[in-house]
Amino acid sequence: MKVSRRDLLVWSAGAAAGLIVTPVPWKLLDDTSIWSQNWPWIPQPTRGPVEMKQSVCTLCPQGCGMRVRMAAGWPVGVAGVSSHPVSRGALCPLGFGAHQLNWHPQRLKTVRHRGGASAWGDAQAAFAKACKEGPVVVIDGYPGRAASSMLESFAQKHDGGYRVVLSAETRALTPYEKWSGVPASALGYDLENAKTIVSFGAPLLDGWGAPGRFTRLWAERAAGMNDPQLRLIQVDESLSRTASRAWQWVPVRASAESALAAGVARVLLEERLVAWRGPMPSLTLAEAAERTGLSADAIRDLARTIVARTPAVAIGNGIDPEIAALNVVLGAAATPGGIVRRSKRGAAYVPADAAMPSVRAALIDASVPWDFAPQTDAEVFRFAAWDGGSSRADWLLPAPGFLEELMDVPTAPTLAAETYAIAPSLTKPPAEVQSAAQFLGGIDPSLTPVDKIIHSRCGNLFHARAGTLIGREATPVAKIASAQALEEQLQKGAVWVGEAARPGGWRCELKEWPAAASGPPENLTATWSAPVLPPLATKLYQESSLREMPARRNA
Amino acid sequence: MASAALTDSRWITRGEERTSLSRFLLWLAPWTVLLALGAYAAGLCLYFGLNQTNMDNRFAFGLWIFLDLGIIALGAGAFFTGFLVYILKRAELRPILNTAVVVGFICYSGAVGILGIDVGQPLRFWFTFWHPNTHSMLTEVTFCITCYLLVLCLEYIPILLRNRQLRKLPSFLVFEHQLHKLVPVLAGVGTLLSFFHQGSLGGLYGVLRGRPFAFRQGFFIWPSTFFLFILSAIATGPSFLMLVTATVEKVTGRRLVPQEVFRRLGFISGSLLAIYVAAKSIDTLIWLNVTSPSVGFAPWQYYIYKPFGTPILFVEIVLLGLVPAFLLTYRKTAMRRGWLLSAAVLACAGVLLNRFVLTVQTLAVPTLPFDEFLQYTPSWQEVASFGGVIAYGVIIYSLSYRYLPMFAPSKGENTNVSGD
Amino acid sequence: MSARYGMVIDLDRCTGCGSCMMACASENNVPPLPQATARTGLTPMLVRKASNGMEGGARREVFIPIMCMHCEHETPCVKVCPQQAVEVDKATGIVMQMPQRCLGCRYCMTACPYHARYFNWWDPAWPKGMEKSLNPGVASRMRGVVEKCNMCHARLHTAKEKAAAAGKREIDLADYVPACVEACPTGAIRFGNLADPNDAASKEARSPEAFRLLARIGTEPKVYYKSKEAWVRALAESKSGSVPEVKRVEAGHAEVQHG
Amino acid sequence: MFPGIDGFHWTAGHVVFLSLFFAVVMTIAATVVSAAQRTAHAFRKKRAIEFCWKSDFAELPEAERRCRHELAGRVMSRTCDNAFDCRHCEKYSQFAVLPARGTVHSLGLDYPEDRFYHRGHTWVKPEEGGILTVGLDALAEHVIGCADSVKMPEIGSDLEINETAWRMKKNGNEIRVRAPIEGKVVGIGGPEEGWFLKISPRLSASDPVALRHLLRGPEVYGWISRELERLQMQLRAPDTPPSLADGGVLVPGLMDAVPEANWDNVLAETFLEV
Repeated sequence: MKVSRRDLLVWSAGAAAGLIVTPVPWKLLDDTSIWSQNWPWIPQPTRGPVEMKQSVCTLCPQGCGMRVRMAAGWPVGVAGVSSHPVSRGALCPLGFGAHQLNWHPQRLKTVRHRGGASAWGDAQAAFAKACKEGPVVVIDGYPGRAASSMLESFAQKHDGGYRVVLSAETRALTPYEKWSGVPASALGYDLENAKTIVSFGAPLLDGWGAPGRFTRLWAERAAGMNDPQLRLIQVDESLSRTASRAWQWVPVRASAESALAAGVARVLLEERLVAWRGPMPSLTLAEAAERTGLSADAIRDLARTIVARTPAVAIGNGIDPEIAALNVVLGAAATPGGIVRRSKRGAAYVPADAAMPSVRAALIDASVPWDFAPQTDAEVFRFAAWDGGSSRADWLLPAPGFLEELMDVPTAPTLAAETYAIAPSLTKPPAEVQSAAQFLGGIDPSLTPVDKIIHSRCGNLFHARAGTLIGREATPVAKIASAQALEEQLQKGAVWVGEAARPGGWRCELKEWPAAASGPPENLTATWSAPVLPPLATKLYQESSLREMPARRNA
Repeated sequence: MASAALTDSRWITRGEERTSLSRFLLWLAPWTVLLALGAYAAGLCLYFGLNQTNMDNRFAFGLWIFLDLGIIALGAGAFFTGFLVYILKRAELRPILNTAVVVGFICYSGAVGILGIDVGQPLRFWFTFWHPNTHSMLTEVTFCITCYLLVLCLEYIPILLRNRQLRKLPSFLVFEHQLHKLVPVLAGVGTLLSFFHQGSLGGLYGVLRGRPFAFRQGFFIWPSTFFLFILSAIATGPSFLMLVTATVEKVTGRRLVPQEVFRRLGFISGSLLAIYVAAKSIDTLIWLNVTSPSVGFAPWQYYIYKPFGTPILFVEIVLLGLVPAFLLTYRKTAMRRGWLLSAAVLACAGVLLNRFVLTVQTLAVPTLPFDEFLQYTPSWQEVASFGGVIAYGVIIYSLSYRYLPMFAPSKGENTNVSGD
Repeated sequence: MSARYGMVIDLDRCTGCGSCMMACASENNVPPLPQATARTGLTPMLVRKASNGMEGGARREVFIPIMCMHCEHETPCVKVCPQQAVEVDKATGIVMQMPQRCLGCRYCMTACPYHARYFNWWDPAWPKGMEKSLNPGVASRMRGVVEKCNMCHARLHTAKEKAAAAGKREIDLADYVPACVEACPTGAIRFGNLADPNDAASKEARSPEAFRLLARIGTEPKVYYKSKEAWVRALAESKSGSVPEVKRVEAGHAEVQHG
Repeated sequence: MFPGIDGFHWTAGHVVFLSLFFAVVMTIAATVVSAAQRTAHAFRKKRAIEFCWKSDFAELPEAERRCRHELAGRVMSRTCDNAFDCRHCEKYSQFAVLPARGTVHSLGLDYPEDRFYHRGHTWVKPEEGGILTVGLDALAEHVIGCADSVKMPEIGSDLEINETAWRMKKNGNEIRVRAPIEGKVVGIGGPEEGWFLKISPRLSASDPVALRHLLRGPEVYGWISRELERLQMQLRAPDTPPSLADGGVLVPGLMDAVPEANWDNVLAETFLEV
């Protein structure tokens, strides 16, 4: 049939009229709301296949198990691993934002020499030159890794020194080295079996050790109970996070912890509340009371409360011989529920904070806390993934960031048993980035690279046939088919745990009561050692009154 | 000579004495500057978003909401006068009618303008009409205010078309004539709308169950504030009209309306205010002794924070309520212009304070036991846009006064035009 | 039978570490804006601090995680929203905020007694490249709209898909765990279906130690708190109720300590 | 609000609320529409001019709205309530029979008895063949003198009573001369013989009421003397006291003679403008 223009007009008009009564136009109008939501300048997440990877957090030496959500090849979220023997599903608050660290505006991406831009070539040349000219010191903040052994062997080859910046938890154990000859790195706290824990200012619930370990323990055995199986007594000058949750808070004057420890020890010895016999603290009860600002009775009560339920252990914050001595008095050294020797091995490290005269150059690994400054006038090569600001290093060398390099994770400080895990590299680092180990490998090709070392370590674990491998389920190493299988399991996020420490693997000889700690105890806020905070953490510091923004972190 | 110089005398209603154009422009200049500043500030808020203001998550409403509630309350004179003249046939109030319409128009358009900036997504203003939630007082307010602004425009048109030049166009004049005959209908609709949204504005806070400081029980779906707002608005509206007219008389140095009209307005305002004060006092007592304790809030805790101590209650109810009510109704004082006007000032201040307390103090007073009392100081952008609205009002009114027969006897009284 | 998801937060276990806040922010793609402050920031989960008002040795403090309480009855925000941008999901009891329908009038924020609603004062922005680290399950909001805790609705969605794939009608609660619950290192937050009498959370919610903030306002919040300490439970009431109470409790508490 | 939109559900509240809302909107719309319709209707029925005139008339000052019978001295005081339309004024006859008391004295202006006068200062003169001539009266002539420009209507165009018959310009003032009677324009007089219109009236001039609304005889004197009085009041120098309206002779071309006066007002009142 023939269609006139008039027909067309009529039809289209009719169609238009009909359209009105259908939901279509209204629905479209409604959708404008969704369009007005998605302006081009509003960033939207990148879609992509989502997969779960298991790994270990390598931002500090505590080695918490970490489940990483990956989308389109990028980490988009982290969570704890409930099956992890140490962290037991927990992470520190900062860890939850770690996946965004690699995008931090202060990420180091280029070599910098005295503030100016430079190149790896120059850095390598400069360091090689330094090695020829004189002794070089290599400083490590995370001993025991495959990378660490690379650093160490390089230092030995080039008759330089290998120094270590120990975590505050480990430092608290150093006094026992003198009395027992066992290196602090081989000691740990058997918190799981303790019944009373006296913390002298140690932030047990606020970043002490692996976050999951003690908090979970406390939550199960102490939280909110009037008469808990685990009594947490917090000695603190102010109502700290830990003090406010503790079973009992003992408010003392600032830096009077060791005085209180001595006072308590004196009461224990005088009233024969403990079996141990030995030197008596020189400090009298009256003096202790005067120094701590507590009444003598309060100190007596405290002493009695501590021994009311044993095993009891005292935990100090940083190096404090008198608190260590108190543990000896309490018999907490070398007994279950106290301080135990977790491994036969364990090196005594040379601490890095001692002065380093007549050193040509110092190479600082990225694991060393940002604000650590070596006591030397040597040429400093500082590796770091982020620029924490105000660095006095001559060379700033960009290191791989979070989850960007293959690492192995040795036993964390304070643990009562040995552990071993592997953190595979999940995302590829930006170009222009090198770890200290790779750097040294570049200078001295004869060094065994990290992956080889890890491989051989897995081999050793397998052949030792000791301990259990804890992945989704626990399997004794003895039952594992091959070193290959073991390594694969570890690569997938499983953790090897050694045998529990046998009671009395070591002895402490306390000849005379130690001198009081020199200077105030170091204040350990968090185990976080990266130069910057995750942007979200910074945000929460700003947007809530929950925590004070740490002064030293200019994130 | 006069014809040579720049003059707008042809636009001024014949027989009305108006100051020279240059002086008029001089008068407008500062206001125009203020208006421009306000427009700039508003622009900033629209472009960069509400981070330009000092409002925040806890003080989610600020100066602007106070402004809205305030001027809408004062603008109530418009619908109420219309109601009195057209529905209750109180012809003696006619001289004030045009002013009432213009003032109402200014207040409402100003309020709507500010609301436009105050929302985070102005582009979505139509959502409210699209997905209306009929349980929300704000929906009611939005609907009513938009309609009523429409009504006010329609009431404003006849006045506008009676301008000396515009009326020369026959079609305008006839349309004006026809529309004017229908104004009573509009007045009726306007009254209905206004009663509702004045009330809903009160309900806005009265329904806030989560803010025991503002929460009130009430009748059916309406909390008591719903009715109190209507009362206070119609009580102070006439007072505000009186003030506006008196101010214009002062500025122009001419008598525009007979003193009798003032006294009449004063009396209406005063007697309504008296009723309001009574109702308000009863409501306050019920709130302090029943409503608030029932949700676990002891009344005293609202008033432990300076500067919002109990004196504010006294000032609101007695000083700015009872006192003006008396002054406006008592013959001896009502006869004296000075007393009358100062009473009107008190009455208007009273309604403003009431709106302030309900908007600002409600947000400042803590609800959670570990909340702290909040401070908030508006940013210059907020203050500037506030000033802009004031300037807008002054300018619109000045123009209307100069070019429109605001106080000239309107037709209909002195002759009956036989319609078609 | 429709579920009523809710939480019971054991305040005795909360150490105020802030993991829940971090996990929440990262799960919901909350932008880290340098210009945001304590009063303009976006913290759908916010840990706050309360004390018993004492000083010195008698002082006690407690950390209180505050998020949307998902009020069940006369939900203040739902009632006031002029355009149905908030509604209580009938099937889950979750109070859902729809940013794409929000006008940004902020009336709901004034209506919420818990201050659990937040306004996007700025356009969301991340350091260069960081958008790659955003959670693909959650869209980022735009400037000028209100948002709040949706109980990690994206996770509920995933759980539903999983159930549907397995041909089940009800989801397995183990698959639906909000970020804050998952993150808490002391397991202080217990999440569950309050409508199910056998659910652990609903059991705890009915324990004598459980309480709800501002319960007397009558909005039936679905977030419960619990504590063994009476002065903490007294926080359920507004100041007026609790101030004298705390004094009394404090005396009792003192002996609890040394006993 | 409409089907297919997620998250929206109808409730009783919606029904009540929305119907109320739309009722209101409809009322408002209806008001506007009906006002517009009535306007259109008025134009169609050719009553627009009448409306305009009536509303203008309503705005005129009291003094300009005096009844012709007062001007003639038949009644003491009366305000016209019929917009000068004596043809439909039921009061007209009952007053017209009364004797006029107005004193007839020389005005110094020429107002011939054979013409009828409109308040807009025009005269109407019946010619043979029922044609009417319309021109400006003496006072208007004197005031304006020689106009700068004149715009006469087209021949054949229809004029309504009180509609603007023609426009004149003088010293920048526009003058609208109102038509004294309705009808068709059949002829136009140019400047040389004085501006005038020839009109064939709608109702024939022989009809008794055809010209009843125009002034004649004593009314004219009463009216003009008042007009002169007003003129003098308006033109006097601010300081001098008002001289008596003794019919002081008007100088021709008053507008040129007294340029400083507020001619805008004077002309408006003279030609019944608002």
